[in-house]
Amino acid sequence: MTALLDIKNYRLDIGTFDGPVHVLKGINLTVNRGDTLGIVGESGSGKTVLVRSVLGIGPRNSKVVEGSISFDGQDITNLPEKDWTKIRGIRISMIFQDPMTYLNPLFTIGRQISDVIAAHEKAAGQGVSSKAARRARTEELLDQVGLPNPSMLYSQYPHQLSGGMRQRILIAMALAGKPDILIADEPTTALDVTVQAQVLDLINSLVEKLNLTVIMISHDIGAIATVAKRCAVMYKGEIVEQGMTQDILNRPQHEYTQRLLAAVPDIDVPPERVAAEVAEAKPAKRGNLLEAIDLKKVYRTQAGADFTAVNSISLAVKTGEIFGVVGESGSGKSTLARMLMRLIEPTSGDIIFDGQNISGLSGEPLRQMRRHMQFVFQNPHSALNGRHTIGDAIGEPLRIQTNMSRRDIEARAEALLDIVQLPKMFKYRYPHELSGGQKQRVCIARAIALNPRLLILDEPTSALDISVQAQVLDFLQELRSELNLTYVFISHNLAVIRQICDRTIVMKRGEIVEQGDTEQIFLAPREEYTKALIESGRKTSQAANLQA
Amino acid sequence: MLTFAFRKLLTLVGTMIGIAALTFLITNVAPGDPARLVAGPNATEDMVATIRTEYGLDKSLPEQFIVYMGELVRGDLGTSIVTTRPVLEEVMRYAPATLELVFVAMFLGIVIGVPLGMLSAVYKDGPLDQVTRIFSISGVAIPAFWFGILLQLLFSVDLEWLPVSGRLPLVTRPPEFVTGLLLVDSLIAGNFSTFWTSLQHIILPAIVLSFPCLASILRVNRAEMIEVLQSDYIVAARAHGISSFRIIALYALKNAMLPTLAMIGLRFGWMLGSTVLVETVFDWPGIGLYAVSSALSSDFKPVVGVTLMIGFFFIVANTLVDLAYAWIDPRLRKA
Amino acid sequence: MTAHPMTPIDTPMEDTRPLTFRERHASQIRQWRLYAHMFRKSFSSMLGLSLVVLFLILAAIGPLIVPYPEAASGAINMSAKLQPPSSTYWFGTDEMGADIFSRVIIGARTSLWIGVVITGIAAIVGITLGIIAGYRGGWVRAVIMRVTELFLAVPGLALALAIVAALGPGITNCVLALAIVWWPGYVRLVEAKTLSIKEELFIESARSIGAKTPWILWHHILPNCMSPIIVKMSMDMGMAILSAASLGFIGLGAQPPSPEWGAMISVARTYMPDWWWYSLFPGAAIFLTVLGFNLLGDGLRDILDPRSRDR
Amino acid sequence: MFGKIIRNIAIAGLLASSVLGTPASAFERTDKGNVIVFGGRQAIPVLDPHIRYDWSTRMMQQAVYDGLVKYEGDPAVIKPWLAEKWETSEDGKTWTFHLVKNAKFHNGDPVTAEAIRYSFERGLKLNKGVAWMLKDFLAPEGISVVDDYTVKFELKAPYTPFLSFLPWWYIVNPAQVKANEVDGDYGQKWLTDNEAGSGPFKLGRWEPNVLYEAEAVADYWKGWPQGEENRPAGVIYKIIREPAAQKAALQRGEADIVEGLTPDDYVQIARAKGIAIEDHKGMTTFGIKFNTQQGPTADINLRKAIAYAMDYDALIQVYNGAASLETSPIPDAMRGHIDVPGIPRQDLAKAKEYLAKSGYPNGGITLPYVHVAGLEEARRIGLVLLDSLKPLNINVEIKPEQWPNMVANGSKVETSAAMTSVYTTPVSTDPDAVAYQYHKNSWGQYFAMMFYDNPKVTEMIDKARSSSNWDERAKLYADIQTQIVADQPEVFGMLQNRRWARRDYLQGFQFSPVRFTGEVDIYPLWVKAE
Repeated sequence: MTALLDIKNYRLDIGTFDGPVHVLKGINLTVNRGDTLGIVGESGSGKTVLVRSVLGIGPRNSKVVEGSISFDGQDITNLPEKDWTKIRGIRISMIFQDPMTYLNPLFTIGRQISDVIAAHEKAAGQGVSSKAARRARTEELLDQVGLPNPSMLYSQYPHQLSGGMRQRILIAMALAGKPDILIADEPTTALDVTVQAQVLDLINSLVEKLNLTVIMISHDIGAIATVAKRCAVMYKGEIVEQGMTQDILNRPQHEYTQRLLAAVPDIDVPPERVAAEVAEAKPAKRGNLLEAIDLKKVYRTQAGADFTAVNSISLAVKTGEIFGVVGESGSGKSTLARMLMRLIEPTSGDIIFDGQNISGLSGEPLRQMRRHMQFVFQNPHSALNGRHTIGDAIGEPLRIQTNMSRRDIEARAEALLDIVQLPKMFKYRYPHELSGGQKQRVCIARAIALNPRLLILDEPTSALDISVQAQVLDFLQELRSELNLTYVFISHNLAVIRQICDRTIVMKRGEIVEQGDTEQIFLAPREEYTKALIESGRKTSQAANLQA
Repeated sequence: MLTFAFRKLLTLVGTMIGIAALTFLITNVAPGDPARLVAGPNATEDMVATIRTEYGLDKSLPEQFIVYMGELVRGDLGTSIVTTRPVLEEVMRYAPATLELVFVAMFLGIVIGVPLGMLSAVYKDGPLDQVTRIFSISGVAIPAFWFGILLQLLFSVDLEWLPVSGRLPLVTRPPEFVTGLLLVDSLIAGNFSTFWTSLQHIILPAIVLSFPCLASILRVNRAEMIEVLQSDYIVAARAHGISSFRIIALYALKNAMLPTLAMIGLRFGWMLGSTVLVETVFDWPGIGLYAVSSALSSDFKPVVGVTLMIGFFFIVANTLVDLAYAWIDPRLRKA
Repeated sequence: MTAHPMTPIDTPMEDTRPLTFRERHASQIRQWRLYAHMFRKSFSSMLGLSLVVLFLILAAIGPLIVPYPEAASGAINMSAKLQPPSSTYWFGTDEMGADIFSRVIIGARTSLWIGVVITGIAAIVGITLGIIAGYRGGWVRAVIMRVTELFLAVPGLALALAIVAALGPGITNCVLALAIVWWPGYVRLVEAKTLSIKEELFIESARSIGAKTPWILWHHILPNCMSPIIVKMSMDMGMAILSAASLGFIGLGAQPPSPEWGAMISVARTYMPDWWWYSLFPGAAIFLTVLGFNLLGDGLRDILDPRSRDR
Repeated sequence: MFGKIIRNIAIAGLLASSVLGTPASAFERTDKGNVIVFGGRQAIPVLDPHIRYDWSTRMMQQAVYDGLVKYEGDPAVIKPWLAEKWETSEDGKTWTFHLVKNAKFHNGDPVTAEAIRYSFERGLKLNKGVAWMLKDFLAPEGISVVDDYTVKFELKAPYTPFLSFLPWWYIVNPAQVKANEVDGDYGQKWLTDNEAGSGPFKLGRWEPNVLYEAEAVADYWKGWPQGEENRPAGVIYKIIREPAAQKAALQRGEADIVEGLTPDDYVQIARAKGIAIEDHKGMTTFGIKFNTQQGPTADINLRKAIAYAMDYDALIQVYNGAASLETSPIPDAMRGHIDVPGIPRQDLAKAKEYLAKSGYPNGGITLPYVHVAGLEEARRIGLVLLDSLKPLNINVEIKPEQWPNMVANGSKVETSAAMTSVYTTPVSTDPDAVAYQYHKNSWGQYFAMMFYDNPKVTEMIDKARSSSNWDERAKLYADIQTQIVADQPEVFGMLQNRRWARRDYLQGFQFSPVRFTGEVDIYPLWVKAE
């Protein structure tokens, strides 16, 4: 039996102003009928370019330098556009990462799917079937991906549906042509934890029911392990390791794979190192650095209704601890964090920092207060002004809050770069020239420039790759002990929370569901919601599959 | 929905009053004395004074303003001092000609601009794109009055294909008034030769008027098409095997039409403003020409009236664009 | 750094060699080279740049190179009126016997002045109001935007016509009128841009370190608004010249003997078609200048606006 | 309805090919006969004869209305019209007119003495338009109906030029006007675009700002001079604003006669086949009026210096020769005109001599020159002036103004510019019409922007206008002319020729200098078919 998909020594360059970039460097990959192959890699590894090349929708300005891709015995490396219509979407189809942007917002679900069906029928040379027939087929597909009430969905628009439903619709579209190969490009990344698990379940059940051949790419090893029997690890345009998923997870051969696996925070592993440290510090007398009393934020929606983002939250952060806030998107954790900083005005309630009520401050006193508490934002890509050099960005708090001379600020900026382990040369660079992890370090350097006492970290690692995330988390902990900082750490990732937080609150719809010692919460959750949260986190975590 | 419509209406009325106040004040700060113009060259002071009193020009500016706003609220745009007729009546008489011209120009702009924009987006950076780029920017850059004169010389004087100016030949009686748009009225009346001659008359001014509009529709459509074609859902549509033609002509175009529509609304107002030039060159008896001739005789009530009217049409056009937006974009239907 | 001591980890610089200019500014140099590269690739952008450069050169040295510089100040030579283009009079002569070539070339300076003043006033007023409206929000924004919308609800040319008609014809009034109708465009552009930038994390970040509003406006919002502003200003240079010429054509703009192109056409149109050169050359001058600024602006948009950037 | 429209579009498309490129016809032919097309630049906003007059308005008024008398010919002569004869009393205060018996209004009503009385009363009471001509001498009560066909005017004081104004007082039908009266407005609203006249034409299509049609009255009471068989079916006055478009329209035969081409156009179009130029010496004087009361130009030596520096030949060249220099303030075609000896001509030596005597011996001043915005020739004369004054080191700032603004500024000494260019067309052939411009009572009027004040001249003007002895008047006017020239209140410019370009088949053109620029008596026009 010949391989269904055979990629041989495939090399691809993308031409840029700075010369060609070698995106894929000699990829060799075979997929047989019935295979489920996972490709793991972090951003920039070339995995998306690879699978898009298989569909003939690779990036512009790209050039195949060497090698070939053949599908079912046919060489499709440089297939003309008109021949692609017989393959694309019919024999090979694809589901995409972000279900919102991949559905056309202006057309109904039914229209989009039945158009795909019509296109396939046309490509197959048979006449396009009637509208009613296509509708029936569409509803059948919608039913197949587990969507309720297909006939109503048919005339709905993408914006009326939830993220999970949209992802199911994309899957339905991909299945419309009864494809030989289904490529899934990060199908769960943009979804909430609980929804992720459902979508992975769906893919698994479809593989079983329809005997699909699946190539799934993801940065999330847990997700790969859930679906794929075989697995390939990509790093900087190369496949560094491939084999059975179980083998790779248990006995990674390549140094990168090992590093990657080690970096994945495990929800079920108690954080020994951190726990030890905390235990050590415990005897010291610790007062409350930050307190929030009955904080509330109510937004008025355009329709005129009130929407309570944060409802009567009280909390106390002790000096020197890492205080975790965990919750799904929409739970109000970001609003809470910004209120603590007075970046958003609370509707009611008090914030007490170091014994001083700061909720009534404004103007100069507020500005003065700001040097003691700093914020690190979720997305380092937009938290830095693209027009300022790194040196300017780090020096900015100093220029605003102190009257240090220009030279002193320069020197201090260099010192700060040192602290965050970046070369001094970087002060002349611009943000877009830095990687995500480097940018987040710059953000941290900026935050600690004024020697604050409290850092509020709003999902500081969620925009970063896993290996980078691990580095940043380690670095944050080092920094805390070096500079005697107190953290409020906000995350949706339970594993990360467990790894570093001393105490944690769990939030849902603006309210605290559960709070207490982190370990306690993880070992013996009291509330149903917390349990469900931990369970779905576990499902996508690597450990679950290793044990399976 | 009702409150939405009501709010829209309220804004419209507010804007109209604002425009009226704005133009009235702007046009009345100057020392011009229209009464003297209409009184005639030899008129004595007391004759000029008669006319001033008749038109309330002897009152102080704030008083005149209050009177004017009072009349305006009652739907009265005042009286032209030169023609002695109510401004509203005159504007209504000239408006159809202008609207007809603008509609035809807009039609040309859309049917040429949208496909060309689409093509140059698809063949981005190709020779066609470069040609349309220079063509479209020329459209914005070319002085309408100059271009109009050149076209007149070429098509009317040299080639004698098209009439020089006006809406109809002299002896042709306009068809029975239904809409005031000659092209439509003549068809309703079944009078084809009138239809044909009025088409011949409208074609040159419409081309001149549509050229800059065509250009910006083309540019916007191109830019949006390029962006839409790079968007995720187009990539997805390709991946699902939908043909390129269908993707471009249906999927991408519909998405790109949204900003294009906004541009069309904007250009509609711009066109109304440009009629002051084009109508002057082509002797097109519309509100633009009326405004120019009134402005040149310091007869300001008509100028304010025309400005208001243009503002009104502009707001109406933009409201239509809003509705079209909601019609195309399901996300806006429920607010 | 008064209240807090330096951080303990204050390591000395390991490499004391001062960086060269090239090294320090490698990022900017690369950026500019990329811009230049992209710009050069586009024929139309280069055409626009050439036209604008030519226009600027003529505006700078025009009076020095023309054969009859006195033609611009109203010298007449009735015996040589309405001569067709020849080796003596490259673009022919006008109805008073003045050399059209000289007048057209010297007119570049008038046009440059018109463009710069209108665009300059409009941009300064518009950017200031726009940035305030966008950042402050609330009633300040409501007031500014209401007024802006009011102006935008009336086509600029119609409003400018009314203003000049009231103020009386003349180049100063014409420029003033156009500046009055021109600024709202900037308000809308800058306000929209500010609104979106305001939501960016780096603004929140600046606030979190205690930056005051003027600092944020000047250091964060304005630089990020600059690309579309530069593009708009480039295009507006052309459009302002065109609008002034349009008013001149109606008879409300620049007045003789000032060598303004629109006013020249206004006179020249009565000499069509038999003395075609009279209106052709000033018209072509307007056209090429406006075309140049627009092509330049379009080219700038391509390289400055990341939306249309490929890589 | 839409289905119908769409079907019709399809049929129109089929017809299209056959109609494309229809050659433009000459004069417009209708089933009733030929329609002459007059292309003009100026609209006719108000037709009411007692409200407004300017050349285009009066041309149409003359077409649809009759006056008691009418100006005809060159030089202009007053001809009996509705009045077949008239007599004046000894003291010159009472005028009695006897009307023709066959005249009738377009609705069939006879033109009676009461109609005459009503029309004059209406004109005086409305106090607009023509009222200024008579209101100082005639009160509404002074008009009386003697019998159905006799009307009597009793003036407040003897006023010799009385008759010379009567051609511009048109007679309206009182019955029609009263029937359309609204709120005692004397039918103003209705007469704006309707007529109640007895003239050779009645109104046809009336599309303001586009075209105005006059249809010939078949049985006009006075008959048609070109003969009933030749008379046109009507005349269309079409607005063509651009000279270039006018020229094109004439060349293509879309218009049969046009006015307002540029001087160069006339020269050029004269060579075209089938086109004739009407070129007549007019009565419109052009002067650059100095503000003699205030500013540098209050200095007579400076005024003289400027007058001697002026390049008069260039004035003629501006009109391509179609003009003649003024030899006196009073135009040549007017009775009482003399060639004033020593009227300044360009003489730089003399100019410098006068300048040396003035308060600005070295020049170095900038004087404004105001002209009506859009008046092409006035602008060009400004350029000539600018060039002429360069040797005196006097700079000229050319300032176009809207007519009302210019007049408003020129109505007061304080706001009047140093130099203002003014074209003046006297409304009658009596020399008083010009001389009175230099009377102190005229201050504030546009033609008196020089604020000329010479008590001697004022006195002579008063004397001349009340005298009924022509010899005495002629002598007085000669002295007046000489004295005015000596005082140099203005640069005496030129009399521009009146010109029209017409198709050569257009016959019956009669020029009369007393009509305004552009104004044509359309009554005798006809088309000679080949």
